[in-house]
Amino acid sequence: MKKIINHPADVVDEMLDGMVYAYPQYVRRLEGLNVLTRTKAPTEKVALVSGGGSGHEPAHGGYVGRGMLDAAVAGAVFTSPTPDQIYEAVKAVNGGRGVLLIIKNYTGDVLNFEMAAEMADAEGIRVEKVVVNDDVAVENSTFTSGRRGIAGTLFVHKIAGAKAESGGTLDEVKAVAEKVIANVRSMGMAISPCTVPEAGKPSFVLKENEMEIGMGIHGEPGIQREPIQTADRIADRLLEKIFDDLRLSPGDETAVLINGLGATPLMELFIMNRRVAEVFAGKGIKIVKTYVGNGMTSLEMGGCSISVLKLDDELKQLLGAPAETPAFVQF
Amino acid sequence: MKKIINHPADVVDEMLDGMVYAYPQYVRRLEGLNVLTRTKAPTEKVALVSGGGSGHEPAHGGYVGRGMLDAAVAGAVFTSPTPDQIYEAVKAVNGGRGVLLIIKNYTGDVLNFEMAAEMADAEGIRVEKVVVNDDVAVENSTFTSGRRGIAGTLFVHKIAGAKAESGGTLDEVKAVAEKVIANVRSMGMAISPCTVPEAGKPSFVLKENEMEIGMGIHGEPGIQREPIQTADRIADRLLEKIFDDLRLSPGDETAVLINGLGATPLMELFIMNRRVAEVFAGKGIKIVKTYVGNGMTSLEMGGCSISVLKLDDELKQLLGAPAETPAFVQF
Amino acid sequence: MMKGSLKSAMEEIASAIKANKDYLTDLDREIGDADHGINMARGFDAVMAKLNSAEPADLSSGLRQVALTLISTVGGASGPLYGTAFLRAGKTVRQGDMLNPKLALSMFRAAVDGVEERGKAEEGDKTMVDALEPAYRAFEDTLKSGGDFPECLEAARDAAKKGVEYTKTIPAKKGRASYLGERSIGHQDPGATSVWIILNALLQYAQKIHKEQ
Amino acid sequence: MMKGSLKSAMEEIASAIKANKDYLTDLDREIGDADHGINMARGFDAVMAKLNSAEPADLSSGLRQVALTLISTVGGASGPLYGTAFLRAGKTVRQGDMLNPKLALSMFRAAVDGVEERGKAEEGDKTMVDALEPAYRAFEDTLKSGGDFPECLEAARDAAKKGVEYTKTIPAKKGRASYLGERSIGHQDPGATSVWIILNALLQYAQKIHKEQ
Ligand SMILES: Nc1ncnc2c1ncn2[C@@H]1O[C@H](COP(=O)(O)OP(=O)(O)O)[C@@H](O)[C@H]1O
Ligand SMILES: Nc1ncnc2c1ncn2[C@@H]1O[C@H](COP(=O)(O)OP(=O)(O)O)[C@@H](O)[C@H]1O
Ligand SMILES: [Mg+2]
Ligand SMILES: [Mg+2]
Ligand SMILES: [Mg+2]
Ligand SMILES: [Mg+2]
Repeated sequence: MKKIINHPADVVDEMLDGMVYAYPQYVRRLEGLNVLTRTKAPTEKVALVSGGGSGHEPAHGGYVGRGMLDAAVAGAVFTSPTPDQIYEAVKAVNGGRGVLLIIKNYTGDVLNFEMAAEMADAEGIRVEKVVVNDDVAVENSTFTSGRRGIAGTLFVHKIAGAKAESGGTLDEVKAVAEKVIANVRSMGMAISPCTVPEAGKPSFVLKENEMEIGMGIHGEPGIQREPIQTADRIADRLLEKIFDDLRLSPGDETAVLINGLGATPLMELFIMNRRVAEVFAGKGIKIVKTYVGNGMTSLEMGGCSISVLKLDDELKQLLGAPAETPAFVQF
Repeated sequence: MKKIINHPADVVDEMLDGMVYAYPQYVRRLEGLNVLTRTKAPTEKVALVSGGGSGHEPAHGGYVGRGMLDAAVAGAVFTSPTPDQIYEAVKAVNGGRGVLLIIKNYTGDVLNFEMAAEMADAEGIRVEKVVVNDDVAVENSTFTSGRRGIAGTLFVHKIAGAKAESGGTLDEVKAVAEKVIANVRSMGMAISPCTVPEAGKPSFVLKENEMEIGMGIHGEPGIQREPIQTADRIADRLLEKIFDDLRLSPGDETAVLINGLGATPLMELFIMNRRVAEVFAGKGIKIVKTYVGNGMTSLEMGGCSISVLKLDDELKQLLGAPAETPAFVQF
Repeated sequence: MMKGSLKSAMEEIASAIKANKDYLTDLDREIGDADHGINMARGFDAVMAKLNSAEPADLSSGLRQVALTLISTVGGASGPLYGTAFLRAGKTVRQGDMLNPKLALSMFRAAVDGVEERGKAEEGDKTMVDALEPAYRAFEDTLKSGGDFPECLEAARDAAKKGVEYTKTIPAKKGRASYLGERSIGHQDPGATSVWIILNALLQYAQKIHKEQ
Repeated sequence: MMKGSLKSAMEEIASAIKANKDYLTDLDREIGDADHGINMARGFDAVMAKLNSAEPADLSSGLRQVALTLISTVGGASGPLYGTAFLRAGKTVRQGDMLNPKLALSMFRAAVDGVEERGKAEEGDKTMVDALEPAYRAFEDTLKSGGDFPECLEAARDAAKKGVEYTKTIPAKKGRASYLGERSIGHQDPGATSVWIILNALLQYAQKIHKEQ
């Protein structure tokens, strides 16, 4: 394992300090905890708390700031944070109008956030939660854990964040978050693995000509391993699954995120985006806004995901609203 | 070679289309050329043109927009663009107040931009050029090609861009660009190589425990190969060389860029930044602004560079000025 | 186990988990995210640090401390699940209660119920429940037919092992491995495996105590 | 070479460059950025496409076309340098001039001067100049002592080869390899190597023409 780190056990702690040193104008760290909150805590607004395992940087600390999250809780690498940390985050940012927890659908995240919510509840803090499950690679079924939450989560942060910033109530913020979740679909793929620092070896091994389709963001295997194809065929492949699940008609408006998983050159993401834009144009579906970059990564995994969000007027307006965080600035 | 591309010969062309599809609000492509210019061409200002080989994304097209560049010219991967393309870019963005070429110090870039300048000159367009040479890894000497230009170039784009936006004359814009160049120093390192798509194999091979110190941004070998060390020692190592060359005193104000080379997790860049911030604090040198991210990459190379810019009041104000480009937004 | 202490029992578990850290992580690499051993080791290290800093007053408060420590250090799916198991087991014990096989049986039941309530998994979902449920039944049966503590634990451990083997034959329906669907068949569930390792450690411990008496 | 044409001469060069594309790129990987062969092949492919689309009126305008095509397709350091070389060589030829060894000598000098002016390198800097200068001197000497065209070119090529070998023994002072300092010693300069390949291709061509006459 080759990494630019000090000790594998210290990566999360040192990374959080490094983030605070870099962006003191946006984030500060709760003393002794793996929680970043806004430097200037807004009062009188619904607070948004998200988080998850580390290794997805800039998620989630990079999205703490005006117009997005109020706090982000960082677990060990690829391991959901613990309830006590989440609970401290909730307490720190609760301004009296309630707190929304934005959770990605993994058993670990759901259980830990749930326990934190119970703790907050016991203290009389009003907490609601939404669970993001945008990954169409995974079959949905009431008998299983359901679909995973991946990069589409960023649209939830952005839009629910804008709603909260504009003075929405907890119920309203939750409702718009649910609306995003109902309208966002993603799917990813990988061509090279990542290595959890404490594990010391790659989470999977691909042959020189193989790719993994339906890849998650924790180095979990995808749904299928197959020979690598051209960027255009990969984009078609991912979009096909997305379109199977998210019905879109000519004239519909969407936002698209081409997300790099950590080691994918931006060049390749743009080549993917070219195909995506052409496929959408061919179908007469409008892309109102495109984001390309490493928004939610998987350490140094090579690969990417496509997320598509179907917009209505409310979502469009909130997506376009200003935001100012370490990883996302828009005016 | 494993990449998310279509054909190796098409990567630059398709990437540029993908960028324009993603950011129509910021950039457009000159018909038939590998040149991106601002979508809304400002008139009545000095125009800034930069560029270089492709593979450094988001450089340079990602910095075209308000407050930074007016045009970026993309060569083949890691190969300086040709004079005809640069000349077309100059013609397209010249608004009558002259054009500044921002060149990184590589023989190829210097020669091709020089020829383009001669062509523009012959057409009566006033062109000036600055050559960025921030890489302290390379010994400077009048008998050699001098130091390379690497990630510190982004400070030149930002600050000269702000000066031009504020109405500065060509001489003033050139002067402030020269001031940045005189005050910025960088140094990089790599732990894993990159592969030029058309070459098909990695530009160098490192053993499992090796790193390359003084790495450039084209897969060129660095100045020394040695056993990999901790992030803290690496940061110390790079800073030492930078401080040897850029004399800083307690109380001095600086801006810092921790730049990822393409495959380095943001986590690792933040761990580097933690050490950098602590070293600066120890010396009593102020960091007014920190940037962390993949600002100037080398395809999927693993590694990073540190750039330090010594500020005065003028540089500080211009660095803080607003900018809005695909890869850099600041208000 | 009368002469035993919670601390020495937990020591036995902690060292077994440590010894199997890479094994559990490797299992999780196959069908999960390669962290189960790391998570468990971090948790039980913290438990030992906690118990070493101040020995708990009694079994009930000791188990509560173990539970809260696991909850606040393990993370992932296994943290809340094991945490809930120890929390519920602790709640079953009244202040001053001494451990005996009958009490252990109701603690065991409470723990398994806790895991199932939290995780909403049932047998056949390829989770730790596939080791816990058969282990509980074997413990119960052995106790009913007059077995002593070590015998009950031995039966429980062996049943857990069978449950672990069973997980190899089924697709996962809960937890991270469920995303793999049919591809998870043939792989052994890491959480079921850690249940078996813990029961084995408890058995080792009970046998030691038994001999000493 | 009287019966020859610029197009067929360039064809000989283009195919030699193509055949050595990987070789030149591999050399550049050692001390540069692994693109010299790719750059040169792209350039000479474009040159052939250009010359095939419309045969130039005469040698002078043909060389100008070759130069402009190289300048607009090669990029990097070698593009402007080879472009300037062909541009200057072309300027030496007056309209209607037929190629002869004496004219070739002054074209050669003009080309080398062009490279040196643009690149500001001199012999011993480990660049294409280290092949060009000795090659020019050998051409000149052979011509002075009465050699014919193929003989002049053969001497030039052999001298270029020696220059290529010499580049292995010195550190680079110009171009990308100069960043390596002493580490560049032991490696052969890619640009000097492509000079040698081009001269060899020209020799092959001249020998063919010579035989035909
Ligand atoms: N819903 C559930 N109910 C019971 N056990 C579960 C459930 N989900 C996961 N598990 C157990 O947790 C184990 C994984 O634990 P761990 O790797 O530490 O957490 P994570 O999956 O969050 O990385 C699985 O092997 C499985 O036995
Ligand atoms: N200043 C110079 N003068 C003459 N030749 C040079 C100079 N700089 C570089 N070269 C030649 O160019 C060659 C490299 O060409 P190429 O790889 O195509 O360009 P780049 O270095 O821009 O990638 C070197 O091997 C060297 O012979
Ligand atoms: Mg996990
Ligand atoms: Mg090059
Ligand atoms: Mg796991
Ligand atoms: Mg080169």
